[in-house]
Amino acid sequence: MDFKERIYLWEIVKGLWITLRHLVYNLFHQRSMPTLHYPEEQRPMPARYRGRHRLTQRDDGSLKCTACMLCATACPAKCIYIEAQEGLPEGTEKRPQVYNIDMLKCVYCSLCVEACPCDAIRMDTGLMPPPADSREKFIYRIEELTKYPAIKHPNPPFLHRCGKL
Amino acid sequence: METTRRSDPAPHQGPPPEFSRSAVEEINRLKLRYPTNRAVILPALHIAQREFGWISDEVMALVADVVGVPPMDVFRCVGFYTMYHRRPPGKYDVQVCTNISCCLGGARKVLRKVEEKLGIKSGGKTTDGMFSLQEVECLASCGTAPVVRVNDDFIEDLTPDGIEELLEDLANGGELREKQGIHLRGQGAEPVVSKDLMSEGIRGLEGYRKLGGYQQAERAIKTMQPPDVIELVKKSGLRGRGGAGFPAGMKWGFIPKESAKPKYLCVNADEGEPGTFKDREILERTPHRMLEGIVICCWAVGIHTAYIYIRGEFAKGAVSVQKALDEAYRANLLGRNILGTGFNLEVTLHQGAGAYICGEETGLIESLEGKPGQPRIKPPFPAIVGAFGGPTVVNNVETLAFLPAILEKGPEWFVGLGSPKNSGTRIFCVSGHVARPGLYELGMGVPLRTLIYEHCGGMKNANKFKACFPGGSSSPVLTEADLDVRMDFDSLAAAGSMAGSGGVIVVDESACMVCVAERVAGFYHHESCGQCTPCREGTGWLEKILHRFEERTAHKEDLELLVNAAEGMMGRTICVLADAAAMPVLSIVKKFRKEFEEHLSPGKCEGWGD
Amino acid sequence: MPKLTVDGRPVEVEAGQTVMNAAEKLGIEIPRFCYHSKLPVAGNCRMCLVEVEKMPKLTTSCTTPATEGMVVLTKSPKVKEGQKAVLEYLLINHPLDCPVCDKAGECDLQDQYFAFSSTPSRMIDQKVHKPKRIELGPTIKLDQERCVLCTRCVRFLEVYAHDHSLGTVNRGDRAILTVFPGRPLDNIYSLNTVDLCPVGALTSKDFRFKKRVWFLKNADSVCTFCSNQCSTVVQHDEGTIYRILPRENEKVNGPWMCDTGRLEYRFINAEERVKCPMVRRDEGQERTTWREAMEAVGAAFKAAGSRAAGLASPRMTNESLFAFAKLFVETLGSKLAGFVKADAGLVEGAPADDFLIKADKNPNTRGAEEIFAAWGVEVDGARSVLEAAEGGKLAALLVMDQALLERVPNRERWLKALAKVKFVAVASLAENELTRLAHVVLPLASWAEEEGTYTRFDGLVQRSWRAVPPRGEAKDALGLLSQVAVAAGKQALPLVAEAVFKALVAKVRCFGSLTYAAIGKQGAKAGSGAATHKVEIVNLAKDKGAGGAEARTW
Amino acid sequence: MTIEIPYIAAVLKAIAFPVMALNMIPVLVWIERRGSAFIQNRIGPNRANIGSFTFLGLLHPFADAMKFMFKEPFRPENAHPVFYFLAPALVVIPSLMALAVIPIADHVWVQGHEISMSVTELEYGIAYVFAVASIGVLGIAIAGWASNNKYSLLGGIRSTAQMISYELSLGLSVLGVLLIFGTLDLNELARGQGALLWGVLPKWGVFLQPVGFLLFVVACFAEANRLPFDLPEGDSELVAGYHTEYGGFKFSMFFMGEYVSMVTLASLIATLFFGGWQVPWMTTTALDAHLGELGRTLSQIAAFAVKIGFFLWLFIWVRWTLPRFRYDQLMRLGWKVVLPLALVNILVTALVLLLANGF
Repeated sequence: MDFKERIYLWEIVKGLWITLRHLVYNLFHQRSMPTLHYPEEQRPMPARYRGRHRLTQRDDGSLKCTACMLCATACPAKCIYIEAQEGLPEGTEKRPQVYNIDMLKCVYCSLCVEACPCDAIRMDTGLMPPPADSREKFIYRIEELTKYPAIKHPNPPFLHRCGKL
Repeated sequence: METTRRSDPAPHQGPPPEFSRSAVEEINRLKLRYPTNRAVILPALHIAQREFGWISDEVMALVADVVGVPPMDVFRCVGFYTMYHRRPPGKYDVQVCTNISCCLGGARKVLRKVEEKLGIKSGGKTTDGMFSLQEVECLASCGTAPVVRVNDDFIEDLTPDGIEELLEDLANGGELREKQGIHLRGQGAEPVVSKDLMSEGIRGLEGYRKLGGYQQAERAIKTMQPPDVIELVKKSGLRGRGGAGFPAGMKWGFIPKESAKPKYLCVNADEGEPGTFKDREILERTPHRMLEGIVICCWAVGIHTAYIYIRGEFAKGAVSVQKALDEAYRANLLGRNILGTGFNLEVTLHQGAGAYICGEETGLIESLEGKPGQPRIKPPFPAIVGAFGGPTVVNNVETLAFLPAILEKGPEWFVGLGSPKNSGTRIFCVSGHVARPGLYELGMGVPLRTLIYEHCGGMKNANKFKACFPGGSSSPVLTEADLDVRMDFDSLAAAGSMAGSGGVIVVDESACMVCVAERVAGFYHHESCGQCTPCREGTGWLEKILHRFEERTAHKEDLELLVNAAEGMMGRTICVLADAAAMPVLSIVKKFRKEFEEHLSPGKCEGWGD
Repeated sequence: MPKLTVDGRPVEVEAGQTVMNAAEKLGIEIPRFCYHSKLPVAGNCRMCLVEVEKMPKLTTSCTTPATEGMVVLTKSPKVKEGQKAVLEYLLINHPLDCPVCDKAGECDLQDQYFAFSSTPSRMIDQKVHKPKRIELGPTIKLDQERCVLCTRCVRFLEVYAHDHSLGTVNRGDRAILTVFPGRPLDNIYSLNTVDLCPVGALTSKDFRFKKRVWFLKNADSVCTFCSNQCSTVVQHDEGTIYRILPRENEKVNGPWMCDTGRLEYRFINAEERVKCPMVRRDEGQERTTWREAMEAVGAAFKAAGSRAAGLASPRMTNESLFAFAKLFVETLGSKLAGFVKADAGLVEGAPADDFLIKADKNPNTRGAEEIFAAWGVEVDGARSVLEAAEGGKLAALLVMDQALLERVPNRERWLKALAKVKFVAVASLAENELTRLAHVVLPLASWAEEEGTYTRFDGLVQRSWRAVPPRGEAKDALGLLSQVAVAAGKQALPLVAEAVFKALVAKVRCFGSLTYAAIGKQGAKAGSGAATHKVEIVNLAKDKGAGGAEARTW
Repeated sequence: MTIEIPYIAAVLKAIAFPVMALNMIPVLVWIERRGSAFIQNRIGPNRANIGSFTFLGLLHPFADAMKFMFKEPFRPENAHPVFYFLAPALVVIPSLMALAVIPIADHVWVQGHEISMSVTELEYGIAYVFAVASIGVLGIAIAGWASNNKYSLLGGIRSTAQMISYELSLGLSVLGVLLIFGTLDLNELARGQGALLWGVLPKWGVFLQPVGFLLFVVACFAEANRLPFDLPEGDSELVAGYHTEYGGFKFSMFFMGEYVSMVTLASLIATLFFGGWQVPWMTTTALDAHLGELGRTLSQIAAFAVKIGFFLWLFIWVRWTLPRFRYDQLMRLGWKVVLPLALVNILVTALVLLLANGF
């Protein structure tokens, strides 16, 4: 640092000048500021945005999930809890009885989606979990996980090979 | 491709089944003929099927109860052997052989005709219950192909018109009559076995006696010591005619002289190799020659119990052999104190129930013991631990039938008939595209060209020769370049093939080798016992890949895959069935690669020339 | 004693041993499906192929006898190629439904595929489909598609359980494993077939879909269902036990175990267990705190003085029994203590057999006898307690294990006598008649929730580790007994099992100089040299050769 | 009239001045938030509304105030029962008290009474400001200690050390000005800066004492605990420093204290170095002549407002420009730079004065 820099003052003035420039510029260009007036204005979700989980269903409305627990195994936050049961005679051998995701624990890494061999879980609702006033309400059960449809994209996100076991 | 499982039965209807008195008595009599109850399962099931028409779950339980074995043992046999009906067959059970020789002879056309006529597919049954249709594997009537078996009767030398007539006749209440073609077509200068086949009236004991029958057996027991007999047979160089060509005398020599457990002789009359139909002829027309061979063998090895394991399909052969046995027993040629010599020999006829693998010696032993015919691990070899735990000799029918003549005329004479180290004559079963298919008893060293062009009258319709299985469908194929090979064990082995059971299947240029390979693979897929992994899974895979070639939906990589899949099976299983499945396919792919490559592009396959 | 070399390393094996045995002796791993050291050899999976010098083809090491001078290669390129081929064939028709297959994670086929093949499938044709989800019997479900037809299960049932209900039917790739129609597999040893199954074909209905195996943690334990004391592994996760598997112990159970023992964990997980102390008030039992309960117990025992008595259970560990005897003889100064022996005739379920199950359903009868004798408690101490109770001479009684009286012949007499006792405290797992007449019920930890040792009927001392924490407020026996001592105004008893065991060894002669380290996982006997129970190895020749005899004896 | 005008005026001033100062807080908060937002290319608070009017986000500070007032008052379990509550008051009261001597215009005459435009006019005014302002640090230290929280305690300790370091410089740096004008009375100081220097420049302290001015501004920042000197709070290191455990109204008192001291310090800077209420180049007499007394007073108030407005803005501006010092840097600056410079500055000033005015 040379002397000019060591006494700071000039540097401080330079700094002040920069911030002032921003201030003044923005004062007169408020419209071009990048801020969005959420929730009135919303940015379109990117195709691979990781929102709330969704359990996909077959055409007949049954869950694609076979309760293989690979998602629960892959989950780094241990937020997925599954209890399996015998499948229906016409369906897969195994199906979930309980499928809970604790949204408070979830880190939205989407490893569960990657681990799923059946394309049974996706994070394509584009939704964030809404606030709730108890921990209990952040545990999403099958009903919540099947409630929301996927957001539509012009180009669908990558699709897994759907396991026909 | 067969997808139905034999274990899936039709539901049982009506009151619980009960055996008739005579059936129970018969079963109880049978129990005395075997050291274990379990061995009675197969015969008992035959009796049950005769009584009830088919084998329901309840019948299985009944059989288990009467025989005195766990029901599972019965179930395993019913599941394993194809001849036990798991659902009621029609009044006429039409079994169309679609193995190679028959297919070469136009069996597909026949099958299509039957399907069209009856309006059912293989495995089906007409609504009126008159006919049921099955596609079956080789019925040992290759020289008279195509063949259809209706119930127990063979209708040979069929044509599509012929089958149509037959079915109409049967449908109109006509009587079922067996129609056999001509089997024996020719013989060399000194026929040994086939001379009987030519002479009428030989079937009975009297006829056989007239030709000097049983004199050699009597001479052996009365004048020769067992080791001398073995020595003589060794000297004659008689090699097993079943397939492997193992010297018979040497095999006998392996049997321990003293054994805590009884020793057994198992006669391998389970002739199942596609292209082979010689034993059937011997069994039906000269059973006494085989019986004499049995007596000689048992004397030589010191055996007192022999079983003739006859193929289930050979109903007529079984009748003929049983008749011969009864005659022999009556004449004290068998049983206790034979001809007053103090030598005891009990011979029992044991019917198989439709499993190619029971032609393998340990598979045969397992089957004889009342188990599924799944080959055993060797060692121990049957000569040490065989049937019912005792030392066991397993010999082919034809091999045994040579014995009386060898004893009569001496080993040197026998050696002179063949080529070096391959002494004697053998019965070649020629089928496929030759002018005169049939049985030919010729010296072992006869060249293939001579066999086809001189004895068999050349190729059918004077077509061009394309390929030939020299020893049944499990032998690698020979091409035109190999036509001069001698048909003995060693020469064929040197030519990269094998003499096998003597079933020579000739293929002319009209046939598609891909289809031939597919058919061969299909047969082994059907017959794999399901024990060893590579064979159980590999045979089916081979068929599926070849099927795709036939359908022209195969990919370029499939050729390599096919070779790979076949090579992977070889030498990695308990018995050689996997090798038998892989070898012909490999040889066909190797020698007719171009045809496979042609099948990669879309087009129409000539298939079986029809 | 043939000498041979395997992978260049010399080894000497006993005559009659196979190449597989020789390789195992050297610690060389050879993959296998059908081979099992305790079963007759079948040699059908063809996975254990090895190359033997001077043999043209690869040969299965499980069937090839080791002979003098043999040179065996287990990792040559030829062998590797063979293993790869066999695995490829195995997987041709094997459904790839690992995600829903319960075996995934402990599946031999999975493991060996990754270890010896790891090549993608070339099979593009339709697989052979077979029935799935078949109820094979009350304990087992079968998936015929997954079955690799190794016949381990069939062989086990035939050889050990003398049960011919399983078998392979049909041939070729249509072959299936099945039972005779309408005759389910119902055998007390049936679940061993699930352990034996190298794939997910046979699955235990009890464990099916309960947990993926990779979540499970293991705790070595001892089965307390009967006095055979099979060595077990308790598999648990998050405080809940999911299954019990046999742990290989040549001296005790080999690798086998009975179904009853396997399902014995259920009562530990049960919701109906006594989870907190209870006190009898006017209208029956009421929940209370440990403090209050112990105050009541303390007051009663203080007042009782030498009229206090105790009943121990031969289901308790050696350590607990020792502490129990110490509590009464030394701390409380009462000689009225004993343990209640079970009467075999009254036990429900399987009677004794010649394989594993023993008549005495209490695991530690011998230990109890030895320890009580060392403390000078009379052999028939329980009878004295009973008589004293009948005479109204007892002021306070501590009963360990509520199930104590369920297996005695004179049960009614006991209950009547106990009703006369002024104060009865019952340490209990569950509620029953005995706890209902108790003044105080104390929640007791189960065998899986405490540490300790058990003495087998033949004198083998086995160690059991704690698998899960006690349910609710339950305490292990050592802790509970110590609390009683403290409540009665005496010195606390030691709480650590190992410390108690040291004291036990010092006091009880017949434990010799055993230590926890010496007992280890396989157990140890105080005196050496005594013959141990051995599971026989049945070889192929014996089985197949004796085909006839086998059918007749059925 | 029975009540004397001066008394009425004193009461009015005593009410008006703190009210004015406190009312500046929401405005300052709004300016700070919106200003920082614009500096950072954001829009800033704009959601609070009455009907559909958001008043450019001005309602947010009021909403905040409401929120602070209605939040649940609580005390951490082990906090000191008395000092915990005392601390916020100790912060906010002295900062309000310091305002008492700041004049916002020259004296006015009401019915013959001369009334100063500060709450009170003290001859030792500047000394009073320093005396009172330094009590504020006690509040911070007590808050840090009484919260029974390690972060709070650290914040309190930091604050104490910082105050010791910079209060000295603060006092020393103004000595030059005081020497020049020879008075401690802030009104006198302002009045003294009405003259012209060399007939061109207003005789403001900043021109006479540029070094003193710089040092004083630096010390002021330190005194106000504002960035780059907000080590007692140090959000990223100490959670929120001394007020970690405070919420609701108590927290808002710390908040108010900070802003009021900003006002005080800005006023001091203006008064000491920028002529206070002086309108440049226009003396009170001249303004009186042109605008009348009311006009003069209003224009002086306006001039003062502009000046302190600028310095308040400077406080905010700097905060969103500079990063926080590291603690050792803070100490080095205080003891090794500011203090020696201030001493040198006094020496030089005194020498110059001595030379200029003769001995």
